Amino acid sequence: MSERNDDFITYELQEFKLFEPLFRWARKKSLWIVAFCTGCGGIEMPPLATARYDFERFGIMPNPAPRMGDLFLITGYVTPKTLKRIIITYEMMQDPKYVMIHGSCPINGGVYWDSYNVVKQFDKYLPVDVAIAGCMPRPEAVMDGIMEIMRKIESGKADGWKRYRDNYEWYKKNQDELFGEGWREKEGKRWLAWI
Amino acid sequence: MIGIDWKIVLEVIGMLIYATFMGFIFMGIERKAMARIQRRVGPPLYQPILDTLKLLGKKESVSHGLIYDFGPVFALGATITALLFIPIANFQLFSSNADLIVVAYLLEVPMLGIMLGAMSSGNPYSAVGVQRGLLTMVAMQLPYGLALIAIVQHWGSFKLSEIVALQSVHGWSITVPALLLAFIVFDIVFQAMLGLEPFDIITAPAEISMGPMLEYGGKHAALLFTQHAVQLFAETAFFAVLFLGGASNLIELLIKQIAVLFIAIFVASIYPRFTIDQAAKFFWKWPTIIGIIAVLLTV
Amino acid sequence: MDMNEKPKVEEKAEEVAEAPRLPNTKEGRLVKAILEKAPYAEGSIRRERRVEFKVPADRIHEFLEVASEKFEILIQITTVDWLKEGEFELVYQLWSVSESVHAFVRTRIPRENAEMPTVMDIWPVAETYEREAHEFFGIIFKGNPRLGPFILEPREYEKHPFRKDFNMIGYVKMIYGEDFDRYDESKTNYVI
Amino acid sequence: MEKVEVPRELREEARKHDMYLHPIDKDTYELFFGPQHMATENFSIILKMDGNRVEKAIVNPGFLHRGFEKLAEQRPYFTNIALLLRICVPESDVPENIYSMAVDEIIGWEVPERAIWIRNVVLEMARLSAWMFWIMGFGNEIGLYTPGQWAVAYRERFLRLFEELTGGRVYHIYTVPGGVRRDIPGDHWLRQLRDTVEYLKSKLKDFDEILFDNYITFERTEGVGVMDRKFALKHAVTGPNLRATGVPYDVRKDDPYYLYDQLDFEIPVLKEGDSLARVLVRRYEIEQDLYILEQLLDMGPPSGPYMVKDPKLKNLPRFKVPKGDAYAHVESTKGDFGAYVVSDGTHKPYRVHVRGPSQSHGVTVLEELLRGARLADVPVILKTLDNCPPDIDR
Repeated sequence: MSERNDDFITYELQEFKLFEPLFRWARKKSLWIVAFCTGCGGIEMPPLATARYDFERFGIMPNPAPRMGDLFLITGYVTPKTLKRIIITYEMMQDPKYVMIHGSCPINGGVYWDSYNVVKQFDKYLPVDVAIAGCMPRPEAVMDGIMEIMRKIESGKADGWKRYRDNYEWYKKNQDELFGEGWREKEGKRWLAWI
Repeated sequence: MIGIDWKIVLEVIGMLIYATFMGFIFMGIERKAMARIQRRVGPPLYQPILDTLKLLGKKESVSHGLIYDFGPVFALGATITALLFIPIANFQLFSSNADLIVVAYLLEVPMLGIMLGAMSSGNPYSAVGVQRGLLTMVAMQLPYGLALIAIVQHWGSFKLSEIVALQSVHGWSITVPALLLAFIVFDIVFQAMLGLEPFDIITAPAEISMGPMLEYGGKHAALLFTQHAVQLFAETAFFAVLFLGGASNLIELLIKQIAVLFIAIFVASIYPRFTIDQAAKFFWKWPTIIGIIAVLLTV
Repeated sequence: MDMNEKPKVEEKAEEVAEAPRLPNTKEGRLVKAILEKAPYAEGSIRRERRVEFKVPADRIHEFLEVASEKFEILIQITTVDWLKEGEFELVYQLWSVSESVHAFVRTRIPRENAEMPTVMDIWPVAETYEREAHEFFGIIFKGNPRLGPFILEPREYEKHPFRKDFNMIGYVKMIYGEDFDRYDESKTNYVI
Repeated sequence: MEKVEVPRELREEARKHDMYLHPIDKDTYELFFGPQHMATENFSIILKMDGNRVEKAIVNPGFLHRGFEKLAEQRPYFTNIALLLRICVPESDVPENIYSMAVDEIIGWEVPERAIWIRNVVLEMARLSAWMFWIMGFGNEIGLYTPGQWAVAYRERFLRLFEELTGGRVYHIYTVPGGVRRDIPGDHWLRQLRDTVEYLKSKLKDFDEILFDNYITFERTEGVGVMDRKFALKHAVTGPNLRATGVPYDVRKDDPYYLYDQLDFEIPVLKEGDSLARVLVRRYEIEQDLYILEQLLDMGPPSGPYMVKDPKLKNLPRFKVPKGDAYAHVESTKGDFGAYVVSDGTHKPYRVHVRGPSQSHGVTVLEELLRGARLADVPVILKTLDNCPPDIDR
């Protein structure tokens, strides 16, 4: 456990090792969500942001710019067409970044378990830090998931971004199996000027 | 050889730290007050500090070259320079006979810095944001200048410390009818300077998703946040100095700054966003007319 | 198939019994007016505010042009894949705003190399419906310039997944791996 | 370890080839509007921009396609309720109702009066909560966040009532062929509903002051995205968007279902056909929906069973529906929402085709209206058409 934490720090920012607890506290308290409504779970985002649940109390707010985002909420089922965009957006986000999947569908397909156009196991393609089951998960459950991510960040266990770097070949192999070789160059080039 | 005056150096450093800190708190107040209007609890007041810290702790993976890195630094430098020209409770590092003009235009330079960086990032949304930003700047120059001319003509001085001194003798600027009009004009322009509705055309999250800020992340964004905090402090202080009689101590200044800030927040939370052409038309219509009346009244 | 015989049976009964009854209702008048202009079609009334036409596939464009005078809105184009008969049934669903009547215009085309004329020139919105029908069933609408992958990605588009002979479970296993089967406890039946 | 970020050489190459603004010719560039964008909800529009104007817009849907209609063919009739309601997320009762109505018609069931009353109340509540959601969406697009925040908080009141009635917040799985799944919890629920309606009625003027009567809202929407009556009919525009062009077509009046022929309400119609007209029509419809709910509450639930009595219902998974087909549609907040169900006599539907209103609003109409619009008008047009991407993709 402690060994893993040390590794985490050295990997991350050697020059700021001293301030690491401070940064962790700041990261925990200021999770910006990438505004990408990937599925029907997006409908529970406005209630979360408004009077009854109000996640801005905890410093969480949606941000349209993926470069500034920390938390990627996969809100509901993911189709292959969306997954391409999700992967590109995820790679645009800057480390450290966290992924929370929201609802049963990204976990195992949910009600769309036999659909030809829904990705069944999301964690094959991108690393996941916290998963919330249910369809639709209640806002309380989402808040609970976010608290879980906060706890994980504080203890240094939210290391999805690091796993993605370490096991990039494996993730890339799965992605290529689904989309075919060279999909980034072929299609990503059209979406993003700098790819 | 001129010896370094350590007292001034310490004062400058202290002032910068104070301004940055208070600027962050102002940003927190902005978010908190908006949340209260929207019937929410809202984030804690120190939330922007946490955001900036977090952004500082991020690993930067992309850079778009030297200009991209230089933009935020340029913006921050210009803001700090502007701050040092403003008389903040008897402290003013730089002073010249025409520091009003200097401050007024130094406060617009940061925008150019951001634009510089955003343009070199190559994102089309950023490019659209930059175009909008430049057009807004052009549009607001006229009423902005008119309001300043009214102030200068009435008090007969380009020197900020003199304007403060005169106000302490003759009463605040807004008690003069002509300058009250100038105050209204300045307040409308102020909304655009802070990038709040109805003039948040530059960032417009639903249209161009943050515009120039879209490509910035990590440490660049942290620098821009710091810059925004200092600028918020400097602009509110400038406003308070010009129209609310300046201040003799920091507490008085703080109260006036927060009062100014709250006007901006209330306006921002009840008005939607203009489009860029409507904003330009708007600026050249009512604020300009009121500004001309204010100038004519002060002659 | 019984499904398609049913309206025919009704019709035969209606032709005898309904002929004097047609003018009484607005539906009856509407069907009569259209059938006068398009004698090749068969028309019937299903219930209040629902009428039905059966049109041969080669005259569908002609018929819809006639019908579009009364029926302003093309609500949707439904394709039904009758696998056993080797036919696609296209149901053009029309709505008349002035008369408040919904019409099914049915036509049948063979399943192999299915081709239809486009009705984009009558209702521009048909472009979307036809793109969809093309994508999911592989029907080619001649004259529609935008046929091709629309909602699906090219790989699924080639399979035309809504066809009845598209083996969904097999395809899903091929694409996403085999480790998600949902059997009951004895592993005999799929649980849905 | 392979680096995740884009290698510098590729970026340099992109710079060399001047791919930065995707130049098509001298002044135009391509802008990808969505799916990662605040305004579009996982829906993408490719805009060919000429300066600030849209020269051409190409809609690229399909990010939410799950193959509902194919899945519905694999599942028994009653299980499909839990599947099909996911087509329209903001008002999930609409797909439940149209599917149930169509199946009822095929079987020939007379749905009990009490069930009809409950279904009608549920539909109207769904409409109101969808309106509240729309206020948020529209406010956010034009940069006014305050009314949206209030509206979503008011929507929570309806969700709470839904929760007590059905057990679900967003997805209710409540209306089933033959009636509804459970009875009304009790009189206190009706009282609470009436209180909520009264409360919302008293709050409507707040929205007027801040959003619908705002000078800048008028500026932003007037003359934006204009369509005329003929265009709207040819493009199968329905719902409030059609009524904003002067056609008084409302399914509730023209093809009355449930209790609508006994209710007294008006259809707001405006002639201008621009975004402002669409906004105002929706504003008046909120009022009418509150009025309808009040009438329904005055009427009170009829006594009797809430589900048909049929011995076949004992074995739901094997429940067989006779051969036939039926089309049923209701008026949702977005427009005419219809379902066409074909049965071949087995326990699974042979074909289910759902017609979402955004199928026409979100593709051809949107492409036509966006041509020549300013970039800032794109979200306004999107939201005043009330485009709902899952309708298109399904």
